[in-house]
Amino acid sequence: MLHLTLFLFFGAICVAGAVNLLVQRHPINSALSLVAVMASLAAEYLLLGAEFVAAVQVIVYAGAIMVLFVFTIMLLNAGEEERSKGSRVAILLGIPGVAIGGVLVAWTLLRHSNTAAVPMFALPGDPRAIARLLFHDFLLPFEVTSILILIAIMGAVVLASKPEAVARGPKRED
Amino acid sequence: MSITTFAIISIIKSIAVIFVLLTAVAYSVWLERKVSARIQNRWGPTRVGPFGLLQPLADGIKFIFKEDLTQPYVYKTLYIASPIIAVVFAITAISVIPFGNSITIGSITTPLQITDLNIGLLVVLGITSMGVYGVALAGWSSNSKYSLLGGLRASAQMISYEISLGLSLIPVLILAGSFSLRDIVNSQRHLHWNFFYIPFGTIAFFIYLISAYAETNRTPFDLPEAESELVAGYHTEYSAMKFAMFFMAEYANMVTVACLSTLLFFGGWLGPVFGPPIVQSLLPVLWFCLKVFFFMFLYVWVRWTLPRFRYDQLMAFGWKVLLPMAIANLVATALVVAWRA
Amino acid sequence: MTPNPYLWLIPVLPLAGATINGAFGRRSSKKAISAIALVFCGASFAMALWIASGFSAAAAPYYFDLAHWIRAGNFQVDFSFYLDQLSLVMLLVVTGVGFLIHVYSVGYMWDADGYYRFMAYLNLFMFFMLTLVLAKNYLLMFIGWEGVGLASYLLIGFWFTKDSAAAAGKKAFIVNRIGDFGFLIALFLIIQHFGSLDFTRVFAAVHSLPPETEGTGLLTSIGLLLMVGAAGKSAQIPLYVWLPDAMEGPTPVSALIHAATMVTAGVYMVARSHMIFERAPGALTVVAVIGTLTALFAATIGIAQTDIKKVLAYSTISQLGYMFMACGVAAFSAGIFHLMTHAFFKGLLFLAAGSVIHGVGGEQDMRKMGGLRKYMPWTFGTMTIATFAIAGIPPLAGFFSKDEILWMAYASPHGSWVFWLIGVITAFITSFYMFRLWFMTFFGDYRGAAAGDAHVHGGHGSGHGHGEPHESPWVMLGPLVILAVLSFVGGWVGIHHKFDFFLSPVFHQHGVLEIKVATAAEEATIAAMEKLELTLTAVSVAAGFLGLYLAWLLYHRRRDLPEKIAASLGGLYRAVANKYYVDELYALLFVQPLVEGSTAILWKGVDQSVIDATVNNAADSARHVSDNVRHMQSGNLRSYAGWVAAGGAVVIAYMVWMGVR
Amino acid sequence: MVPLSYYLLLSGILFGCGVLGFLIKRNIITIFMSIELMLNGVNLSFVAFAAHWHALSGQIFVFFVMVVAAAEAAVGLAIIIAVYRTRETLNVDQVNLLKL
Repeated sequence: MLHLTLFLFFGAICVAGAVNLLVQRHPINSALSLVAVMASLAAEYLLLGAEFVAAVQVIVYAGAIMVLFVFTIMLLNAGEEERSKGSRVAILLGIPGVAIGGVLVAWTLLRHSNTAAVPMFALPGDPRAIARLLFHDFLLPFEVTSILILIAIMGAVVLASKPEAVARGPKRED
Repeated sequence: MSITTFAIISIIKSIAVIFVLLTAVAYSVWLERKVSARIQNRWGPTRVGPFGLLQPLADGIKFIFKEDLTQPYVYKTLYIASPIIAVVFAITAISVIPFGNSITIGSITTPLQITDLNIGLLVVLGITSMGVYGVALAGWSSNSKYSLLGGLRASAQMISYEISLGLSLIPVLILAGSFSLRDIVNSQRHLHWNFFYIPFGTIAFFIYLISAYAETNRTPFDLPEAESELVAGYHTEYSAMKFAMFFMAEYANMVTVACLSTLLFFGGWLGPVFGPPIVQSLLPVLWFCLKVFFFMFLYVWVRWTLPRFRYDQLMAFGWKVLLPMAIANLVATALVVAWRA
Repeated sequence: MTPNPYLWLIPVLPLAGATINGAFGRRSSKKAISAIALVFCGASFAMALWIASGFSAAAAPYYFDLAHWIRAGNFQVDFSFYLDQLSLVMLLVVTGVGFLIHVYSVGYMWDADGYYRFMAYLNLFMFFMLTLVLAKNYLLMFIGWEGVGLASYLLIGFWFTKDSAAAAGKKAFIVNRIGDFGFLIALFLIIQHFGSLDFTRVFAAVHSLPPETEGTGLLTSIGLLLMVGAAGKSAQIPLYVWLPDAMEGPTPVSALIHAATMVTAGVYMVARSHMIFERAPGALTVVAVIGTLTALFAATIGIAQTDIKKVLAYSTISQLGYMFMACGVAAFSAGIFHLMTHAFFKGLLFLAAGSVIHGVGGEQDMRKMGGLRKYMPWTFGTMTIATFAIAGIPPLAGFFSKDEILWMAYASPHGSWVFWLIGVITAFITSFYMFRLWFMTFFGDYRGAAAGDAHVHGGHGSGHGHGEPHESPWVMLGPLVILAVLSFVGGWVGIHHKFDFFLSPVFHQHGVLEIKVATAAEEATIAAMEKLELTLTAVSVAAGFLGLYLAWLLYHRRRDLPEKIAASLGGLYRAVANKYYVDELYALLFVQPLVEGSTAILWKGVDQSVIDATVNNAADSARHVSDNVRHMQSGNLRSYAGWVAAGGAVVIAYMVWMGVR
Repeated sequence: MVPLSYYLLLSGILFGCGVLGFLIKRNIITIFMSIELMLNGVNLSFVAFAAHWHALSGQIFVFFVMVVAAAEAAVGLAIIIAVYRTRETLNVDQVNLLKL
């Protein structure tokens, strides 16, 4: 009962945040509602026992990635969203598509709603066990991912630096 | 132990800890004023109470009764929310910090810590990493150029230094083999403090200390509130209790950093223990407080000794010096530990 | 003895050399290039010697599986090597002669452009040739077979800026393709009927089949097709036309590839497949007839050639004919014996000819030589040994091997006096044209160009200001001397059929074929046979000396006679001098129809109006369709997202529907 | 005890909101945040399935998703900055040409 209550509470925050992200017109409000979604998702992870994932979710997603978003919004001083009419396809095809897909998925899930129940703290995500998996079984993906992120860092530096700075090279400083 | 006693004990512990923390925050302000005055060959606060000891109280009263100005051009919700965000996260971080071994009163034995999580360190990091929102949003929602610049600086600086801070902690985790702060302290028994694990622990400590100073926006990294260029940085537009909240958040963060330094590198509450049982359980708390006090003092000492960095120097130092050093130190520690094992 | 586990190094070492030189040679010094080429090739030779020293007949053959290659059901082909007496002989000949020619090349090619290329190609050739020789299955052998063809093509066309060299390379390649076509079909037949390409398995399967004494069957077809392949590689009628042209390549190449090793691959292949041929007498007869005819035919062309290398080229074809004659009468060990001695003296002849060409500044026309005996004594001495060896004068190497072939041609159950007679006539002609070459080159007076009028040959010899002919450097003479010694004594291993006995485990292990001499019970018969053998030997030696006398008479004593004889023979002489117009005939019969047919039907008909039209129409329609569809790509991100969302909905709907159903 | 399907439903709702945001939002940064929302939705189902099947590798996948998301955020925001610098707008409807 406690489990269900907590699940519903944080789930409600999640959904409210997600909907708020859509409704808000200023990007910074959207960003903050996304932070709320992420934080309550971390709580959901905790309910599932994945404490390490929850901590990383907070540190990486809420604490780093979203700060980056907020930072960019502040840097570009992004204002409220304009209501331009750019795409008929998105309205006529995309939204019905989402609606149909969502309804189908929800229908399928609810048809099987009582088959499997997950207890609270079902699978403790012990850091040791996770480390063993990550550095033994998934070592190659791990290393590949680290190369990916290295490339991403370099790409970000090249992309975001001013075009003249890239062309001029790092030598001159005038 | 029934759930009721557990709840009662937890509530008591929380209240006690928060009270102590807030008092510590208030008196670190006093400490700062006093020490800075001595460094500059002045007296500092002397009027209110003996040695000016009641000055924090007077300050608090003043803050409460000052006019709370909310400018018409601010983004109101966020403007109000951001100091609360800052102070809440700053205070929450204390909840997993252990400050003593355990205490036995009657038949009840309880650890001297609000809650012991086996990912305690990660929780602290996560909570402090959320604290940046308070600063950044304050800067943005004030809708003023000084505040915005301060907020931008703060978020960039905190993201940058968070990396080397995290990396500098990993050698400690390798040595202790646990995320739990209690385990980390227990692994440093018999003066095997991580700081004395030469050279890796020492290097890690200094990297941690420097990064932590930058994280808490303290001199020599107080660019976000550099008064000579940005008036007061991100809290330029704040006054009265809202301003006080930022103030409290800053000092609470300092306390957290001091606690972490003590726990991770200086053996936490470990120290000579003797006497009757009640003394035996309270002496560690004393050692812990002394060590934390030393770090608080160090904060002030550094603030009034070192000049401020320039912004490009700050970024270059973080990315080009600290980060490579932290990575190298981490790799070296891992190799040595693996080799010994 | 355990099999030597490093056998695989023998082919791989030259490959390493080729790789290093090919990759880095352009920027390396010539000394480094030479060192790498020689070290890797020499190491291979040393390995071969080492393995030979540890070789014991009792343990042969050895198998070495290096790696898996093709595994498809029951059919499997691996990178595996096979070492028995036959491949050991080939191994020693190839690495030994190959190494000597490498050494020689350092001197001969030193000034050539693309020296590193040459050395890399030579090493590459060694790799493929050794693969061919050591292969344990037909497919690996085929790899080596094609590889040596490739190396040969590259080296013939080494001076590729010269049209004739490039054309000669292409000719060699294309003619070889015809032969390879036969070889490949033979391999397909073998796979179809025996389900394997492994020598041991194929031969074990063949062993259980009865000999196809009358009519033709599977084995005869395979044998004939293999012979087509061998004829292409070993320059036999009708596919011999590429070898004379291949003389466009540098002389060390002619010596190594087109005299000593590669062209004998066909003989080796036939000998290796002796099990098939022994059960297909029809194919065997065809081999013998082709070999005999080629021997005579090429020898007669050799009489009228004036280019020193062309003479040697036709001589090579002729000698290869001898080897096939031996194989054709099922005297495989005699063929291999001649292969070995031929590698020595023909390699020597080519190298000596190269030394002569080097000495006179690139001239190849014998009419412009003469009297070189004085200028280049070492070359003269070694050339003399080689000439006497090929002419079959005892006790040099050629005598033993040729005599054995002739005797086998007569005495073998598959033999006949016709083969013997043609063999002797060929021996006489061989002796005649070789001594003609000898007299024209080394005796009389020097008829070459005067000082300063150096005719620079191909790419070689920039900076060779030529006056007097001169002796070659020692790096070239050394191999000559060693080969001369081998040409002298190399035949002695054949005394009392020792070589036969050495190879007998390979060729007679199934005990099907026995030479009359070996089986005959009656002493009297043996004695009679020996007397007959001595008589026949005397006849062939006499033929050799007769050739010597005639050459001496015509080209030393009475210089005017050849002109007169040529004039009196008229048309016949012109036919011989023009190689019986075979090239022209081939051009008329095959090349021209092919070119015209390709132009009219394949190019204009098929390519332009069918293939091109199809492709163009496809492209056109694609463009028309794209023209209409491209409006979907508006550049608006949200539109794309809309399409993706709709597509996702369709996929979900499909999956749900499948699940419900 | 919460049924697995509730978790999946929540994950699906978050994902759907992400897709919807991608379709209706005009600001590039918000669209980017919608992507993050989708990733989070997927992460939740990973963790839920990990708990359901008692397989820790499900949680490992979340880490990989996070790392990829971090890399994506770094590059994506850099691209957004570059776009803003050249076009001075963040409206996707006005960013429909590859070349200016």
